[in-house]
Amino acid sequence: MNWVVQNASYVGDSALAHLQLSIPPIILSFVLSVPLGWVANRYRPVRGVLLTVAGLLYAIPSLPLLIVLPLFIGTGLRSPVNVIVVLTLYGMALMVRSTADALEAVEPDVRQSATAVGFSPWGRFWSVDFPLAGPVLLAGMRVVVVSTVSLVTVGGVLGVNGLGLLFTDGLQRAIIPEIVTGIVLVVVMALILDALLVLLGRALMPWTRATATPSRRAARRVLATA
Amino acid sequence: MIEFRSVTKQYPDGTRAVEDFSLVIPSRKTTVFVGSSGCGKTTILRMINRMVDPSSGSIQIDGKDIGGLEPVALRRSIGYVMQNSGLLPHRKVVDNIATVPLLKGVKKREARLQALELMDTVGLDRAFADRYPSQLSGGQQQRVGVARGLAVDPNILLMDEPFGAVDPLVRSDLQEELIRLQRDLDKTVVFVTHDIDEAFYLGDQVVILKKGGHIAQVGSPAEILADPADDFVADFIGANRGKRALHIEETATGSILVDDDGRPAGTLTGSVPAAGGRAQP
Amino acid sequence: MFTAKRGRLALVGAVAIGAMVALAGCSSGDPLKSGSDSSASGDTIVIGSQQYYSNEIIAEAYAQALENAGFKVDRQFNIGQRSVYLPELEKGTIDVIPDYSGSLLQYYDAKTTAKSESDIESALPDALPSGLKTLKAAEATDQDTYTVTKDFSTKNDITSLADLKDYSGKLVVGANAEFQTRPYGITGLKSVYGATATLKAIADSGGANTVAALKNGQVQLADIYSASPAIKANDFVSLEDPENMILPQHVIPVVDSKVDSKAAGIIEDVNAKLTQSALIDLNTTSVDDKSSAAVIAKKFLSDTGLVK
Amino acid sequence: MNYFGSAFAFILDPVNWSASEANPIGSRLGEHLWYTLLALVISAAIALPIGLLIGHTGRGRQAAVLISGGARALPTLGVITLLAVLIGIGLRAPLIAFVILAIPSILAGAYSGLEAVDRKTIDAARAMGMTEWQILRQVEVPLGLPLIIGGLRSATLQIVATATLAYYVGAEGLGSFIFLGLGTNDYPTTLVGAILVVALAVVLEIVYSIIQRLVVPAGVRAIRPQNDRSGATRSRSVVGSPLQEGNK
Repeated sequence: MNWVVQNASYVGDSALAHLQLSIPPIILSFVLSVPLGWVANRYRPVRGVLLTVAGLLYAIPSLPLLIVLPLFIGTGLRSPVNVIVVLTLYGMALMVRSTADALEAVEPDVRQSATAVGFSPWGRFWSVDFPLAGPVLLAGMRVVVVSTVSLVTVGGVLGVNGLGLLFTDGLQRAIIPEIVTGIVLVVVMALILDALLVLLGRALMPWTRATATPSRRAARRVLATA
Repeated sequence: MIEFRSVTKQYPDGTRAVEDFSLVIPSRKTTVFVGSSGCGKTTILRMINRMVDPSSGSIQIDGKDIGGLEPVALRRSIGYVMQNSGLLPHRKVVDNIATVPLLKGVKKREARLQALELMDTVGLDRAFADRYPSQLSGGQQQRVGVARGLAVDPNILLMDEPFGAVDPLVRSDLQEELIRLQRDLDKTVVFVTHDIDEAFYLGDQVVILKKGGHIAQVGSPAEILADPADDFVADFIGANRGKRALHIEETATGSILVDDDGRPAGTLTGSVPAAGGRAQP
Repeated sequence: MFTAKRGRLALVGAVAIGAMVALAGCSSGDPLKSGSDSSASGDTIVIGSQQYYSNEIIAEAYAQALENAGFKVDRQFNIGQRSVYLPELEKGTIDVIPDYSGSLLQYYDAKTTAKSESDIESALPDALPSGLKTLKAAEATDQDTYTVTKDFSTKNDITSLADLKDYSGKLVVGANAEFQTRPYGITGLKSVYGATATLKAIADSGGANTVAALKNGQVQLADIYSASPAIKANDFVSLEDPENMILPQHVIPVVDSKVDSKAAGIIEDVNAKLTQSALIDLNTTSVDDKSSAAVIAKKFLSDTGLVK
Repeated sequence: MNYFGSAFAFILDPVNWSASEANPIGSRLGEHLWYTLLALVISAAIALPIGLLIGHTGRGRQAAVLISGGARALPTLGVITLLAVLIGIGLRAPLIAFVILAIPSILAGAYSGLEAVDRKTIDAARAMGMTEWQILRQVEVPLGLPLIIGGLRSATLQIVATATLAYYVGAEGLGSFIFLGLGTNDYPTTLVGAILVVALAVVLEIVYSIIQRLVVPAGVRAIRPQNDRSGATRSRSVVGSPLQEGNK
């Protein structure tokens, strides 16, 4: 505890930097995954390809990806853009599959009746498919949030600001409170962002609390296979 | 003989599904519990094989209190058929039928052979033996369910709305089949349904239940039809209206039976009842 | 009902985009600065440091001394590798970083034949790319050592790297991963001293895990920097290097040539006070008291009278 | 990319696989696989029984959800670092970290796999006279296999990708190429590590799809689509997503 008090501003700066690196990839991976997930759900042959690519992307260890990616996008190794792009890719690897699953879990009856009452395909997607896929999308995003916040720490090995620095420095000087502080803050940050996401989900999808939809099952599957 | 003695089932939240229920179910007859949903009929049925244990009271089978029996052994000695068949989707038809004998340690060959015979018994083509349940129609699945219930040659066969989910045509096939089976096999059948027509068609003894497992009336279909115990029963069996309220009409070619709406429902055969008014008020 | 939902979705979108814009704005702000928008020009001096607590203390000392003299300083600490920060120096996004003479030379001239500190310092000006220069090196050196336990040293009568080739047992060196291929690492040990050793990679730069591994016998040799407090604290023996295989690593500031002479002078003043024992003291304080670089550097500057 | 060329050339050169090399590909690959399997077996031994118990009884789910939610958030690098400082270098520290990493997926796969089984099927099995153990073994596990294996599969993928960090604290594995390359500014060497990890992941993915095909009963595959759709009619489907409940 002593260590934390003495180094409060360092810890605070690292936590802030960590948060700033975590949020953009979370939002970007959602925004970019929805269209891709839609394509994957709509065009069956594409689905296999997209989901396989997404799966393999997730298999790339984060550290080498952080090192190699700058070769392609021309950023510096320590650049936040580099970290954000890498984490966005990981987020998409999870979210494209979740989105495809989410859209698939929308009941065909509902979709057909929406078409029957005169929705255009575009209108139907935004008014019916997308909101009804909400719970599964939310479940997917919750995994993305938690894993992103946790992955930002890997940047510490490269000297990217964030709570990961507490690990590398703590290891060199064998300061256990420093490492523990890093771990605790990462977990707390992840859980807070997760809780905020849940609250957001409740505010946006009030209907999900009252009814049981098949999407709940799919939502659970997202977690199991994530 | 199955005997319920003041059986009550109260759930932890305080709701009483069944209250002070007493009844004797005769052997080698079909007893049908009928009532609307939530009347406790399924709970009563499931107490017989200890899928549900009563909160108080006792149940005896042939004079033996089942509360002292091992539930698993008890269940293996009682056939059970449920709505949507409850078949194991990952096992072939023949293996589904042979499930309980295999659990009891019957050799696989023997159990399969027996299962094939049971398929004949319930009127299923043996060609279905190696199919998976999902590859069968609803009616076929239900036959498999019945065959499975009969697999250990139980004295008692419990049937929980077994034909509830099949279309009317198939249902009447299955009902006929059950009557034929019962004639051949002579089991004690306890049957649950919410369909009063089915109850009257299949039951030797019909038990009409009100909410909380209270017995509104017990008797043979004829007794109940002839003399509904109260307005609830009369209303439930539709004695006052529709197809059940038949009266005789004389036509030029002879007497026919006509229902409440004036549609011809059949003819009278055999002796005309002495007091024609019994079937209608 | 549908319009209500659509309204809500629009709101989410707006919030999301707003947040993204806000964050994008933030991320070009101070804590995350990639260096691309700050440069040597202007009055702010950008000081970098390696991802090594000792180096960070030195960088912090430079920073505080400069601040004391009225300079504005931007700290870009904890940069992992030479291959990351030297290019940034060349680009001008970092102005000053404390480096180590031998490794610095090897980075720019892998085939250098320089062995002594004076060789190195005379070779550096030619080796450095234009636009970079070094300031006067400190007395303190923080170089790689092959360090063994006292027990191992006396039992096997090993005090020098030259003694290793006669050792019959297995030799495992605990060191960072790159020790595998460094000229003074596993390959150098073989070619220069004829001793065969294998690497056990421990990525703490001679920190607590390496020390623990050496003490409990998981490794026989450990690459521990010569300014590490662990050597004295554990009564370790650093093996002598008669062939000068390991380059000296005196603390030497690398600076952008555009850094003005007043600032350079202040940095050299700090460096002048950086004796070997002073550096070991700084490192000891860091490991024992677990204080931050800022606290330790501040005390150093006031103790040495550099900042009053 | 030139770097990729040299990385592939390095991998394809048989010399670099031989044991006499300082950093032989074969040994590192073997170690990496060994760490992965070891961590997988240990985490499965812990998480599968618990997950199956939770799925079978329906009890303890909240706690499991909460704990695995927290475990998912644990930064593996931090856990490895902490454990290394506490218990020293070598395989133990990273192994524990990988087990912690793998448990949430396996746990969630196990209990949601069992929960996905139609309640009526289980009810029928019990009514027929199956013991609880028989229900678990003969009904719930075979029917829940797709999700149970799905959990193992994603756990494996995560371990394979993360096992590179073992090298950070004195174990071996493919991380050696990555850290060596990082330390010496040698992109091709780093790429060698990354490429081999991805290749290993691909091979394991293929193995998993073969396993899935072999062990998932034909009847289950035949019913999967409609199984999903009929979810709403099941009593236990009114349970929400696990994380959501955990945070209420």
